[in-house]
Amino acid sequence: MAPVATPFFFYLLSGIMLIGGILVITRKNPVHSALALIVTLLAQASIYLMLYAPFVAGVQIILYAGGIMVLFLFVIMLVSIDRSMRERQFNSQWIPGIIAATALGGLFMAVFTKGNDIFPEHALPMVENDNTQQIAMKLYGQYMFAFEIASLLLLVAIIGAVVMAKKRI
Amino acid sequence: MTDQHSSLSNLDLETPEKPFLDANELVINMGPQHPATHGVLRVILRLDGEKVLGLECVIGYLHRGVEKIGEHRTYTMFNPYVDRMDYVAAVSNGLGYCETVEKLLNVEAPPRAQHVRVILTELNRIASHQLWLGTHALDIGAITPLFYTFRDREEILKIYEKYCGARLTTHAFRIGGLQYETYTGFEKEVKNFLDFFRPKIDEYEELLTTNRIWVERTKNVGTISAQDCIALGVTGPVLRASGVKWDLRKAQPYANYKNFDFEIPIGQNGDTYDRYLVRMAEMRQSVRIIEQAVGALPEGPIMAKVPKVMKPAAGEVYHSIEAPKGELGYFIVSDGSTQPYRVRVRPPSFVNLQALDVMCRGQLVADVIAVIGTLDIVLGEVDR
Amino acid sequence: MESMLHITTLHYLVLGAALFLLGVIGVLTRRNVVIVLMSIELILNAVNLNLVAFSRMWGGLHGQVFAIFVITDAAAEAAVGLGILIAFFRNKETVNIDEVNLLKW
Amino acid sequence: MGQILDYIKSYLSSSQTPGAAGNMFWVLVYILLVFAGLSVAVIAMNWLERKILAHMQVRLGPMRVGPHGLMQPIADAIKLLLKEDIMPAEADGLIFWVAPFVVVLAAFTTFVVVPFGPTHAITDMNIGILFMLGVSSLSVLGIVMAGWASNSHYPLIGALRSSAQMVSYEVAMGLAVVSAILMTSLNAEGTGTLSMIGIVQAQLAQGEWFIFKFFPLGLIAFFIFAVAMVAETNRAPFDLAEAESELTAGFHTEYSGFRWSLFFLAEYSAMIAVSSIAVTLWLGGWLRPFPNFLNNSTWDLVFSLFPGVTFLLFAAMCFYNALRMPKHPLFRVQTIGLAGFGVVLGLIGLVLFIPAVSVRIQDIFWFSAKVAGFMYLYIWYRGTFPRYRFDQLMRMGWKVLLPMGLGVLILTASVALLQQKLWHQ
Repeated sequence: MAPVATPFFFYLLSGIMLIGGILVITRKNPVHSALALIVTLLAQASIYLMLYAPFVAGVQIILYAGGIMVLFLFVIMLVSIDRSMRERQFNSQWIPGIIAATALGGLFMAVFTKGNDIFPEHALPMVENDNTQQIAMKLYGQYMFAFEIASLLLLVAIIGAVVMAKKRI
Repeated sequence: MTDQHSSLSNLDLETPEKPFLDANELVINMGPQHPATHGVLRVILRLDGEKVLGLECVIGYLHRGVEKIGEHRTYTMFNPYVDRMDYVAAVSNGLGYCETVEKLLNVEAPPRAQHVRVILTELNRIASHQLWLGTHALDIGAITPLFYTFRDREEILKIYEKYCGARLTTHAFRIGGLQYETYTGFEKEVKNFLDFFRPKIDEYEELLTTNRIWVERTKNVGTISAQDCIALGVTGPVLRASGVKWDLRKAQPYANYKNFDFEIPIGQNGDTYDRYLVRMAEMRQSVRIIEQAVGALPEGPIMAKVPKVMKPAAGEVYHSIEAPKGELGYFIVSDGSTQPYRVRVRPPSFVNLQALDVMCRGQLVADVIAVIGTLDIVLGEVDR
Repeated sequence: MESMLHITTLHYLVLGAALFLLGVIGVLTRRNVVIVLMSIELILNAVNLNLVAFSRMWGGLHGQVFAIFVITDAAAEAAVGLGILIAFFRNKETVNIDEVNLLKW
Repeated sequence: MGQILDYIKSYLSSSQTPGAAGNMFWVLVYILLVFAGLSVAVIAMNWLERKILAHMQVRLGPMRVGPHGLMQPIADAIKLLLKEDIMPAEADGLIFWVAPFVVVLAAFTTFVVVPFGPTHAITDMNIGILFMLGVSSLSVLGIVMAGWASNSHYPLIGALRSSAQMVSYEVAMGLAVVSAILMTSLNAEGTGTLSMIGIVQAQLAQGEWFIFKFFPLGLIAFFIFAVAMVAETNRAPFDLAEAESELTAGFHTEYSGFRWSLFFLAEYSAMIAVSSIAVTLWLGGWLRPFPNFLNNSTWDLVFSLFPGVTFLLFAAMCFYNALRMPKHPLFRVQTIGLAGFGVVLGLIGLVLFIPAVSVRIQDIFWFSAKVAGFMYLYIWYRGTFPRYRFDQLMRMGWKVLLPMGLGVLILTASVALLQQKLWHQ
């Protein structure tokens, strides 16, 4: 199924994403931030669909919105946020931070304007129908080693998280 | 155990609010308006996460001063008041009171009255256990047994209603015997009930006894040792589930229990599951007793000779019976007048409730509900 | 206007860059560790967006496979990060990142 | 004009779902149909649950509103809509307001890919099952939001419990699903599919439902899913989040009126959604019994009669009960109402006998019948089981179902590999 009304959806979704992103970094209440982030992630999943990447979109919804963000919300509810909400929200180095970010933004702008014509005019054709199968072939063929390393990383992360969070082991 | 109790008395209820995770202790309040506390019991729980460190019961929300009322009523007039203590086992309460006063008066109820008393009291034991089973299962999440037990309890209440006109607070017995002769067809109806009820116990057991979830929820939950039981004065099925073969019907036979052949079911582990099994077995034993009593119901008078105005000689008497919930004792001091000088009740629920703390320590919050259920308390009796 | 309506790879890249910047600003300026971690998630997502956009551009799937790896990585990072946060909160009763100064005596 | 007509007609001759064919008109029609059908199903489920549970518990259940309480759900709905919508003073307004909608959206969106028949689905996605699991996992967010925004202890604990529970059981559920998906790849090309329609077609092509595949591996996977889906929907015996005796009502304690009814709607549609997954993955989806074995035209005819006969049976039940109604003037309205309901059901049944209709309706009928079986199971569980304790629930999820799921997955993969090897020799 070819994407319909691409420009409309692109601008709609990118608007949602940017507003969500801004809300994430400006809200006082971490729960609101987390919810804004979830909206951003879901919009991004839709953008993946527009980019012929349905599997990545599905993984994004399941893992990010359904998994990681629930973890975030859990932790926010466990740590008491009342005190931190009454305190100063931005740290003392916010001016250098903003300057550094602006510089980075300038760099991006420069790269994009200078390198505008290195991208091909039209995207190369891509079959969507067996996207999942193709990704599976890649993951279990070419990227087998990386895949195993990733699983090892997850194992380490699980153990690390348990060790960190458990009161008494 | 003593230091356990002293630590409980130091329970600091004024703990300032701490962050959720950091707090080693969390004090929460359960009740008095909580669906699982069987009335107006208030439990203050000291928690570490979900683990119970200790708890304190706050009682008295249903206090009506039954004992004090007794000092201002004649012996006959006080009789209906005792029904209002353990209102799900009103007949047992009445039996205990009547027998105590009879002991004080030195009269004995005639054999026929004794037989009818045994029948009605054992029916009452079944009714009380049924109510316990239904609400206990409901607390643990099984809703169906409640309706089954209420359906079957209804048959017992019908017998009561036909016998004395009341269903719950029956006031079935009088000092010295019975007021009413049994109605026509009483024996047949009781027999019918027994035939009806025997398969029903199997039905309850089928729903619960081997149910994995039920076993997991009740095994090793609220365990209490025999020593602790005795030290705390716990009686009744709770004591018997811990392995102590103590039943006043056998140990100090009253009424004419010594004429009947029955067994005292006991458990081994003293956990909630054993208490459940013991009570189920007790229902079967009650059926056995009633069967014998109905089969050998003697003819004769139903009332002993008691004076219209009772003036027992000055003195004191303690008499206790095996109520469905444990030892129900009455201590009456007479000063020779028409009114008792002092009435004191030893309510099984009140004494058994003391064990709640011991049974709940180290368990989870969800278990507290199971344990309150398994103790089978009636707040009317705890608070009196 | 024409270039606005014809969505090319560059559009996605600009969006990704904007998200990345938002994430960087969040990481550099906020005090609350939870929000800093969320900003890191924003950054990782911006990277993912670029990867998938490039994957679309070249018609291959390597970018998408890499995006999946990045998501895995993000999950691991979030789990460990939040674990550290809880341990930290338990000790200092704060979630402010500029109070993590145990090494700076 | 004719073009539009053709556009609308095109679906009837198409072998694709309207969404996959890009037919927006029919997509819209299907969305409306699914939405309406789901609402009716939830209403019916509400009545059936109360009735069936009541009869299990030697009660009658609702009897007053309409004959045999048939109008009770409607009365309840009106009551809920008219109730005051209370928001706690200290609640987080926006999140409190949004949370029920998130839950409902998550529950309803899953139905986009549910295949009621080879062409009866809103759309057929390449990542169908992944989409379904993903979107249904979003309802956790709504629950957490509701619990947190209520700013009260019981809802917060309830929300934490139910979200922990849902996240844990999703793992076991995913493993069971993967082992079923693995079975779809047992064809000559060796490629499986995640598409819901593709999964059912794979079962048709392989000639057996996946529950019987590699006996008992398919059955075990199905069992894992069947347990996990009860936990996933927070129903008895895993209804700790709503344990009345412990937490009053869990995450929706502070909700009332319309918004509470949204949670109710979401719970029941989530139940239907997960049952649909189970039916699609293991019980052959829309396939009628023995589609390969009894496949001559006589059997086709016999099985096509089932929908109509079922409705006629319902109608007969209505008439029988109308006859049993007390013959008292006060009951006249109820008797007529019940008989009228029977007439409506009977008419529907008769319409379903028309070949053109029954051919199209058949798939939907078989699918719904299988889902209805699961719905009955849900009610049955509620009537029979006590409630698990939280630590037992977690232990069951992580220490029983998860290893079991892993084992089944590995075994399925090995057996499938072996079969593939034999195939190529």
